[in-house]
Amino acid sequence: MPGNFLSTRFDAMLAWGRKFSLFHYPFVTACCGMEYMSAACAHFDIDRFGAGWTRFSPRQSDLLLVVGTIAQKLAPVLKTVYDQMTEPKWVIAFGACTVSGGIYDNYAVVQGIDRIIPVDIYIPGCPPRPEMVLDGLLKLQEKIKTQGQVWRWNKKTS
Amino acid sequence: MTTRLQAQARPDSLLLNMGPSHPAMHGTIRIMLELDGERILNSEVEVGYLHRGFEKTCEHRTWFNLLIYTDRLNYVSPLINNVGYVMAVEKLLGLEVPERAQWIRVLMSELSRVSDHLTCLAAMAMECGAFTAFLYKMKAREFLWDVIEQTTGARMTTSYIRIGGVRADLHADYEAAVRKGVDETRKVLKDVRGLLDKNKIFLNRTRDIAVMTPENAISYGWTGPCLRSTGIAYDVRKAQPYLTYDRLNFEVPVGERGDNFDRYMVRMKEMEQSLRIIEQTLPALQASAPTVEAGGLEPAEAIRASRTRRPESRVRLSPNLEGSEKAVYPGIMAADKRSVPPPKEDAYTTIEGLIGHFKHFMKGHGLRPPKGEVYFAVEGGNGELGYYLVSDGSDRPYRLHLRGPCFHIVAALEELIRGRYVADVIPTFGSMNMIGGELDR
Amino acid sequence: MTLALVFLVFGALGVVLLSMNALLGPKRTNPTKEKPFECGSPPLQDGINPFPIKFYLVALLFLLFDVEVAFFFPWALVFKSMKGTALPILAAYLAVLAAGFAYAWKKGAFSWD
Amino acid sequence: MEQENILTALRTAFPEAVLDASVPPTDPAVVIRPGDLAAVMAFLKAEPRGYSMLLDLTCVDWPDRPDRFEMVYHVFSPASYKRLRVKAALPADGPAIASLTPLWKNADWLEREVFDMFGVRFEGHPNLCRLFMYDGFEGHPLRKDYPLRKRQPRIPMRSTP
Repeated sequence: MPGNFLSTRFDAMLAWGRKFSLFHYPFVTACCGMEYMSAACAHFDIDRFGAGWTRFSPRQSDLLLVVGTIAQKLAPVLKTVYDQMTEPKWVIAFGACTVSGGIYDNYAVVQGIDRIIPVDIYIPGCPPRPEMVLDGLLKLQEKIKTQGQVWRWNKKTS
Repeated sequence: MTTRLQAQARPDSLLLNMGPSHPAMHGTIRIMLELDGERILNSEVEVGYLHRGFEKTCEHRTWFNLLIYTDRLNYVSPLINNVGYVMAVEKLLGLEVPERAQWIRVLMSELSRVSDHLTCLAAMAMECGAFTAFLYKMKAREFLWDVIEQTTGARMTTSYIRIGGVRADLHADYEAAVRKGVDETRKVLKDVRGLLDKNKIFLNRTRDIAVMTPENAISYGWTGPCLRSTGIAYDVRKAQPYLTYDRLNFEVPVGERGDNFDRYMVRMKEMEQSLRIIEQTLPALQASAPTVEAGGLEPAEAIRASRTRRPESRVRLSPNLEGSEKAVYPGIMAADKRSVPPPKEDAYTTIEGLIGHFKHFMKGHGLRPPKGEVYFAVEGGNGELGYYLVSDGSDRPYRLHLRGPCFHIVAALEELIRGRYVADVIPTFGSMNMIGGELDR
Repeated sequence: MTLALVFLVFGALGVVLLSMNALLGPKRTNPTKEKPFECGSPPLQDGINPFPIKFYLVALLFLLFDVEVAFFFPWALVFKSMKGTALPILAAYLAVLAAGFAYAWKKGAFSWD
Repeated sequence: MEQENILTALRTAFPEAVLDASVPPTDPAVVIRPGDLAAVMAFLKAEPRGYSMLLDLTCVDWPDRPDRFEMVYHVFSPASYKRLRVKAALPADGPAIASLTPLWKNADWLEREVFDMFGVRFEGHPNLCRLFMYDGFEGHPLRKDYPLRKRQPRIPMRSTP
């Protein structure tokens, strides 16, 4: 019997715990990195939403923040890092280059990272203003709250 | 595929990737290290992880809308790239830029240079563990970006400096913002100097590590703060003064030993010089400020009025169209009709302005420099930023090549870290200020 | 009584925290996740080849002297109640370990290359 | 003026190598035969001339010219702040030229980039392989006949939902 009272309450508690303690792995490559620095630092502080803790290893992070242009040469690296992340994991595409290849429509750039990995939140902008980054983060937290939580004994399928 | 390093490696040494997705490698450099314990026997630097096909894409863009690509070359000091590209095209066209536009370009370049050095040293300090210095410098950079955003509308990728001048006049109260930015940066520089200059940990990590001799630096084609840290005082702003740098007095700081600490110290001193320059531009900008009388017509009314007769009173632009106002135009844009779009008021109210506007922006009709080639270099954040343009008379560059200063600086990385420890790679690489967009183009 | 309570609470807390991850974390592996994380690029060597012995020696010595320092904490707690006999006891304890330290130094355990 | 005598000095030293030189209102430039590149560069780098820094090395692709690839070198003397452009034209099939790595260390990467982007071979280069592009990439992107959007993905791309 899916989602009886007990497991939905547990789901909600799990979702609350996960959305306010997102450890992000900054996969930073290009100009959006400068705006990521501004968003992560004191002025626009990403830490107010619990996501300030930067983890530089995919094993300890649950949010892959892909920031900046992803060239074709970097595509396998991004795929490897995404695969090596532990579950549950989410992906934010930060900046126009990750969303759709941005202004670089040529032989060298992957036209959007959803060609390589599944993406949860797309943040447009070249580079997006720090407020847009924080708004994207809030949307991800909203998405975590509404989607059913995946945990060991509950859904084996997805 | 076995790389050069794997082929040459000794069987018993440990091969390690300091790969592209590494916090200290700015995400775009892969260093393959052959280690004996912690000591580096041999290394191979692999670049190209941020190769975005800049030069090929620019061959398919017109001279005018190429500016968005030059913003994103050295994205830490974007306005200096614009100045470099635009002055190369103006040299090709033989275009003279009005006085006030030159002063605005100097102000914007120096603001960009200070934010470049701030970001570089912030990253270098953080990678050595000094996270406070990182936060202080990011705070200072916010104030400088506020000044840039107030005038150009964007924080970083502004495309504000156009062929023939600048897009818009300075904001009304730019002076207060500039003074606040300069004071805040000075405060932060004093704090960080107190934190890092005599900090035993920072000194042990950077003093006498990755020492570069002047001859070796010349042989690698080093320019900019890294070359000056080895003792050679070559600065493009002094060697070939462009814009109004010859009327500004500032020194060129020089290091003595050419190690990591000197590269850090040269950048700190250069920031103070840039702040001095910014303060010298303020009186000059004040003197050349045009008197703009208030009042005027909204664009919609002006269009209606222009149908019956030419509107006498000035068209007051809506806030987002502020910029190429006719009154300030002579100060910020060259007068040459061929290569400069007409002010918005003319485009709205007179037929010649409208035709000029469309002629400028339509494909095949826009700016067409004469056939020929030119090399023009400016002093970028990392060194001599040179543009080599080849024009075949059409409205697109036939070939555009960028001489990226940090391409040559990073080329010396393999030699600098040989025989050192793994931990020395981080401050060495941090002090080089590698920028992916400028290195891989 | 409070000692038992303390051990109970912190023990339970430790067990819960450790097991929560094992219990709740979804287990989904793929071939790439098994490989070591080398900044996203393919590892240059498969498997770990032999380490120079000096690392093991330094690790052992560190362990030794670290545990030695660990014994200072209980000594500090009872420092007041020992009324004056604390320092000579500590001196004797340190002398023994200092002799070991001098011996290791002379034997060249700390000379690195 | 100072500029002229470097061009005249070159003409006297290499009478048959220097094909033509452009007069200073434009940037000082000199076109030489590709065969004498190493000699001319060593001559320029030597002390009296003092062009001790190789600023830049690049290539321009002129498909409709008989000598298709035009190598462009910029040398610079930090003592007298002067720049000089040296150009050499290479044939279309099998473009090859002497490598400048013995003279300057940054020639290593610059030449690898030109080899990667244009396919010009450099004799005597210690490790001539691609610099920017990855191994499975065929063709040389900056050539005029390489289409702008011809992508060769390194891993299979997902079909976006």
